[in-house]
Amino acid sequence: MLQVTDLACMRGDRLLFHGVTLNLEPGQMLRLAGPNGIGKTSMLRILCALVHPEHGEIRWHGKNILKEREAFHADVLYLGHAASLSELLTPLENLELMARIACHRQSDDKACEQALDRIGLGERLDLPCKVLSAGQRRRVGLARLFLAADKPVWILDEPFSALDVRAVADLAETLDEHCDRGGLVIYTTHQEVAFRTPVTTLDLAEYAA
Amino acid sequence: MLQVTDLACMRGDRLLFHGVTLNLEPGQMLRLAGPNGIGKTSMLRILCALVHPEHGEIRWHGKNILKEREAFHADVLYLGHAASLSELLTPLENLELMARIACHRQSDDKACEQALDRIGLGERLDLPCKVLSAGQRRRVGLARLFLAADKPVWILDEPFSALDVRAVADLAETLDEHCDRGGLVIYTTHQEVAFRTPVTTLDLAEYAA
Amino acid sequence: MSTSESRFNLYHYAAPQAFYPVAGKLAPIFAVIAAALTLAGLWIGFFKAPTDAVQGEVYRIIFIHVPAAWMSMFVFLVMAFWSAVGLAMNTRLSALMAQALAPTGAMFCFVALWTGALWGRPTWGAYWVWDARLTSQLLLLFLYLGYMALVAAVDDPRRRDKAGAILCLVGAVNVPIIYFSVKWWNTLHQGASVSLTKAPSMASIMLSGMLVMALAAWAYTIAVALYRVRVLILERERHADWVRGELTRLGEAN
Amino acid sequence: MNAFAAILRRDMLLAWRSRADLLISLAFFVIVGCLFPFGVGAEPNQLRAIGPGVLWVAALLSCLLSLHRLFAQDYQDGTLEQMLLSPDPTVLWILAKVLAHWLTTAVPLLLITPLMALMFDLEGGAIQVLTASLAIGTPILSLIGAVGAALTLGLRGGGALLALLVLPLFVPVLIFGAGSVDAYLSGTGASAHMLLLGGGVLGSLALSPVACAAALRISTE
Amino acid sequence: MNAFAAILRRDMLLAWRSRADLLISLAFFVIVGCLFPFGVGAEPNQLRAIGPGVLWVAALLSCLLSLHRLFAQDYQDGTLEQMLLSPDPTVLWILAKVLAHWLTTAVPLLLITPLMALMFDLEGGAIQVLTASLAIGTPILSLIGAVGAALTLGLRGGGALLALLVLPLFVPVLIFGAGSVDAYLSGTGASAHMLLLGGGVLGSLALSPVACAAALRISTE
Amino acid sequence: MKARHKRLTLILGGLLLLIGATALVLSAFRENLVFFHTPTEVAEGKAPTGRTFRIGGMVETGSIRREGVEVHFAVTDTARSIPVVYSGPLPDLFKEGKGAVVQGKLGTDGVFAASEVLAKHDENYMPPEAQHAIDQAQQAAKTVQQ
Ligand code: HEM
Ligand SMILES: Nc1ncnc2c1ncn2[C@@H]1O[C@H](COP(=O)(O)OP(=O)(O)OP(=O)(O)O)[C@@H](O)[C@H]1O
Ligand SMILES: Nc1ncnc2c1ncn2[C@@H]1O[C@H](COP(=O)(O)OP(=O)(O)OP(=O)(O)O)[C@@H](O)[C@H]1O
Ligand SMILES: [Mg+2]
Ligand SMILES: [Mg+2]
Repeated sequence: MLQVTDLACMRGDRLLFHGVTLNLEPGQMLRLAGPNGIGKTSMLRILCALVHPEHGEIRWHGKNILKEREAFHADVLYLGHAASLSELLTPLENLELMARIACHRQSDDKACEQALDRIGLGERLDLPCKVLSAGQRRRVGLARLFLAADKPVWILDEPFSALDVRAVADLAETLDEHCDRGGLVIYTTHQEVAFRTPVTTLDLAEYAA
Repeated sequence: MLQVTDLACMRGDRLLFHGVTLNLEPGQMLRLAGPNGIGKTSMLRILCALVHPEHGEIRWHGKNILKEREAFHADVLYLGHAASLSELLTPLENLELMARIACHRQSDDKACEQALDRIGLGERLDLPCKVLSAGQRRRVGLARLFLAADKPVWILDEPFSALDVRAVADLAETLDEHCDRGGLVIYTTHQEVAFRTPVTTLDLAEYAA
Repeated sequence: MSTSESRFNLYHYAAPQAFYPVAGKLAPIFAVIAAALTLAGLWIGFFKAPTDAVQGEVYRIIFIHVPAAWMSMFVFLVMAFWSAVGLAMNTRLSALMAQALAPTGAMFCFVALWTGALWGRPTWGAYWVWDARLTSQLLLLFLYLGYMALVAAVDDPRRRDKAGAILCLVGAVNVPIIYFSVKWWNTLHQGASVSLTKAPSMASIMLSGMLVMALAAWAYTIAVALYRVRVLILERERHADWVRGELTRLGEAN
Repeated sequence: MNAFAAILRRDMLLAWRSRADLLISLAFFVIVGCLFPFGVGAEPNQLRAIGPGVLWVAALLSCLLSLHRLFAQDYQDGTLEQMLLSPDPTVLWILAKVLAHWLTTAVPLLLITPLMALMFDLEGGAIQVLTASLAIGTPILSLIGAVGAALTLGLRGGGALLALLVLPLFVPVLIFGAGSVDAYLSGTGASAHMLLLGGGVLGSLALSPVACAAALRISTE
Repeated sequence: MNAFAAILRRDMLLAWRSRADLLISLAFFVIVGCLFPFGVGAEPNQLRAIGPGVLWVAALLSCLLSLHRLFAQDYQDGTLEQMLLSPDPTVLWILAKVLAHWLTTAVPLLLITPLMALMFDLEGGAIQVLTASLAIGTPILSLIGAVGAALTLGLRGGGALLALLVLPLFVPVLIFGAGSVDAYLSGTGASAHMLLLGGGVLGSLALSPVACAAALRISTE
Repeated sequence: MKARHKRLTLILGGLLLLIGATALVLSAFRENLVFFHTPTEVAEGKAPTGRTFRIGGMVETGSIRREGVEVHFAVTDTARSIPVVYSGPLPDLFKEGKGAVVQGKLGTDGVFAASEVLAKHDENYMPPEAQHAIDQAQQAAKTVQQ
């Protein structure tokens, strides 16, 4: 489904990793591992076509993602380090905007409210995101997961950071469900989190230059 | 040493917690716990006199910290959620600036370089902080700990987030050492981290309004 | 780490709550005084006071222009006073007082500018000149507008109070400049007719009309400020029990 | 069109959220306009001569001040990344952002321009020409400015030098915009100037979103 | 003094790292200045009459444009918080920041002012007076502006709100600054204006850091 | 203690600055900052030549003379007087013996060509009868003096 061939990534004049070859199938869960600064975030951004790789290519259903960018983006959900929130908008408004931009199947008020409720922000709907706590901001972004069941590929950069223990368990369950329904999850984290789905780990340190 | 009396915190028109009374002694390690949004960050900011509490007072060596702000700040090191880095400066320049501002005893080039080396950024000295990875940015901030042995109070907001497993263990050891030499550490985290020093936990959920 | 019983009382600053009913009682009284004085002042000004020897009838703008100009400066000083009190003593009510006064001050400032311009045309021969008095008065209007914009732009109540207070204190330097501008510089605007240091250079009946109007402006300002501060108090303390009670009472009254 | 509508709506909402904001940028325009009489002195003939130029400069500045915010916020909080990941064409939502920018900053200025022009003692016909030139000229500023804003995102050195090139691009707009009033007053008629400005709008409408999209991709890489 | 020196050094370093920003505000000054001969028509008498005013307005605006950057970046990345936690007196490092702002934005303008003044056909003595008035007047702008920047930190529409707040306080500076050249040309001599500006510098030097410190504490709360 | 020391120095420094500021401002006011120049200043050559400026003073009694659209009059500060020529509407309060501020250029012939004339009145307000009484009193005083 998602084929990565001989991928290499360079930042500045430093080669971060090279020779990464992968073949990811539906229902799989891939964890990118490795110490700080090894290139996990860089790799995720390459995987969703935000950054050009130094070498190698990525094919989605056989098509190069850089060439068929818009078609690929219709199938991908990416949550980066940053929360992607407009400080002055409420969680609901932010979520709706994101859902619309990403063309999620469900993006109406109702669905968004439910998603926020499930992520545990039900009562904070009318505050601007600026005043939310670190964990609450993270949750607003994560609420998109409940609207994006139709996007097969989820790419998540440290989704567990700033979350409290309850929320970590809930999120793990959500990711498991996505794999159950045939989705593909690629994520990074430095925490140990337990999943039902078997996790493939790619240790980038092995590919470091 | 640090006495907190009947502290209450209000954000917007919401009372976050109230009635927190504490007495912290040298060598103690205090963990603020509680779910996302309960008010941990807010409490830390009150503890270092960045925010006025709604009620109650905090005394350091018997003196109200809001009245004797400068004397108190000479004894405190605070690392917040945000990394406090200037994107365009190198780690070394950033660290030096912070050390100077905070009037750390050691703030010369040499000491800063050593500190960065100990935190594992030895080879990244000439890059602007903008291009560093999340964990590396965090480390630049944490490097200050090695320069601040003379500041008795360390207040750390989620210091472990974004760090890899090795770094987490190292940091825990550093905090332990600070307690050993009679320092006081107040921190929050959602991860489980093992310390040598016995940790007092204050669950803010018990004081929630 | 004791979970000691908290003596914490959320709305322990009783001042706004205590002041609310007082303001409610005083406001109508001042409103009535203002109305009465205005009528009296206008009557003196337009029927009793004689024509001016130089300017003829047009000088009667004085009965509006001067009280408005005085008030516009004075209100800013009062706002600065409340701001200083608020910053120094950390009382909530004082910032609310300053905020309640601002629109009235801006209104008077605008009126002074407007009537001054209208008056300038027939007397000086120009609506507007850039002399020191007129320029500094225009700046006062901008300061009022800036204050109101700043207060409106800040969401957090505590920050709003303090930010407004600082602007107020900084802006207050303009007021003495307005007042003394006619002394310090050659201006087209006339010098003071009434001052503490010399006898008024004005027929006494004219003077009394002007003073009555000035008192009316005072009473009006106080009344409006009290009404407005009541609204601000309700808004600020909307989660307190007593406000809920008050709101239901108001709701039933309608 | 999903992203276009959503982003237009969001940007308008952000502007609406702080209703005072529109008033503030208006006040800025007014105050900058008032500054020139302070600095230059207030002789009516002189005021009349510099009036159109001053108002054009004031409009340009107020546009410039707000342009800075066009992408910066979205870039910093990561929203821009998400927009670039949208399955909808990039140029579409860039147009949405530029349109929202123009609607919230330029249109209020247009409404108050006649009043300001009166302050500078301009006469009726000149006021109409001035307002028209602003109405046609300001979209060019927003469009060109967007490219500059995209280029200056996060880049420094070479990229920011390119941004310097954008400021000079504003100058022709200014010259023709302010010049149109002079042309009208001198009796030659302003239509040539207006046509030029109109051409500018169409040209920049065609080119700037594409350039902007490319610039954004580079800036976020 | 630890913090003062460190922050001054850092801000200068940052300015150097992002030289393009400096160039932009310099370019802005030059462009606003150059625009007038275009917009107003190049009649020497008129140019000479409006020259000092235009250059003063341009300098004021270019200062205003850079003011919002004074604390914004530090606020967003949390450095400001750390500065507020410094054991050194707050007013000291605020002075360092303001000084750095003045050195990096106003001084380049001062250096280029004589050139610009030649464009407006001013004569030697007038150029000297103009440059001197700018040299004494711009620190006031930076000092007062810092208070405005601190007050509007993190507010939406910050740039425009900032302009609205500080412009009334800038206007007297502008009047006396531009007025000094007139006074010189009219033969009365500019010394009274200079003395007033000097008084303004000392007064704002005494008051503005205190107000600024208070404003920063509120804004970061 | 050290912190208190620092604070004291800062407060002292601030006070010194403020004192300096007041001193400068006060000495500035001893020089003149003007909306208009007086005829004496003009006569002494303190006013600009070849540029627009304003002169202020009294309209000299008996000096107003109309020639077609042009009005000729003189502005005086009792010591000196400057002849002025102007064409255009005059404010109602423009009268002989009353204050006026005129804007324009001083010609080489010593005649001030005005582009704008403003009336300046003083701070006295009184009914016509009182004014009349005062005028008469002054007249009487003058006669007595003579
Ligand atoms: C737009 C134009 C004008 C503005 C902004 C203005 C502003 C002011 C201000 C601020 C004051 C109060 C200051 C004080 O008490 O000394 C004042 C007072 C006064 N103004 Fe005006 N004025 C304007 C035009 C005029 C005109 C055209 C006249 C008369 C022809 C006039 C006559 C007076 C008088 C009589 C006072 C009272 C002075 C006193 O007794 O203290 N003003 N004006
Ligand atoms: N211009 C450059 N020159 C040299 N190295 C660079 C440059 N830009 C980025 N890098 C390096 O590239 C790496 C980027 O790492 P990335 O953010 O992908 O790490 P990561 O694996 O996500 O780390 P973390 O666990 O801390 O999030 C960093 O080590 C950074 O120092
Ligand atoms: N203006 C406001 N009105 C109501 N609630 C507010 C306002 N501002 C902040 N809050 C709330 O105050 C709380 C601040 O929490 P704080 O950042 O201290 O949480 P935290 O315990 O650090 O959480 P986390 O674990 O997510 O970091 C949040 O719940 C936030 O929603
Ligand atoms: Mg990463
Ligand atoms: Mg937190």
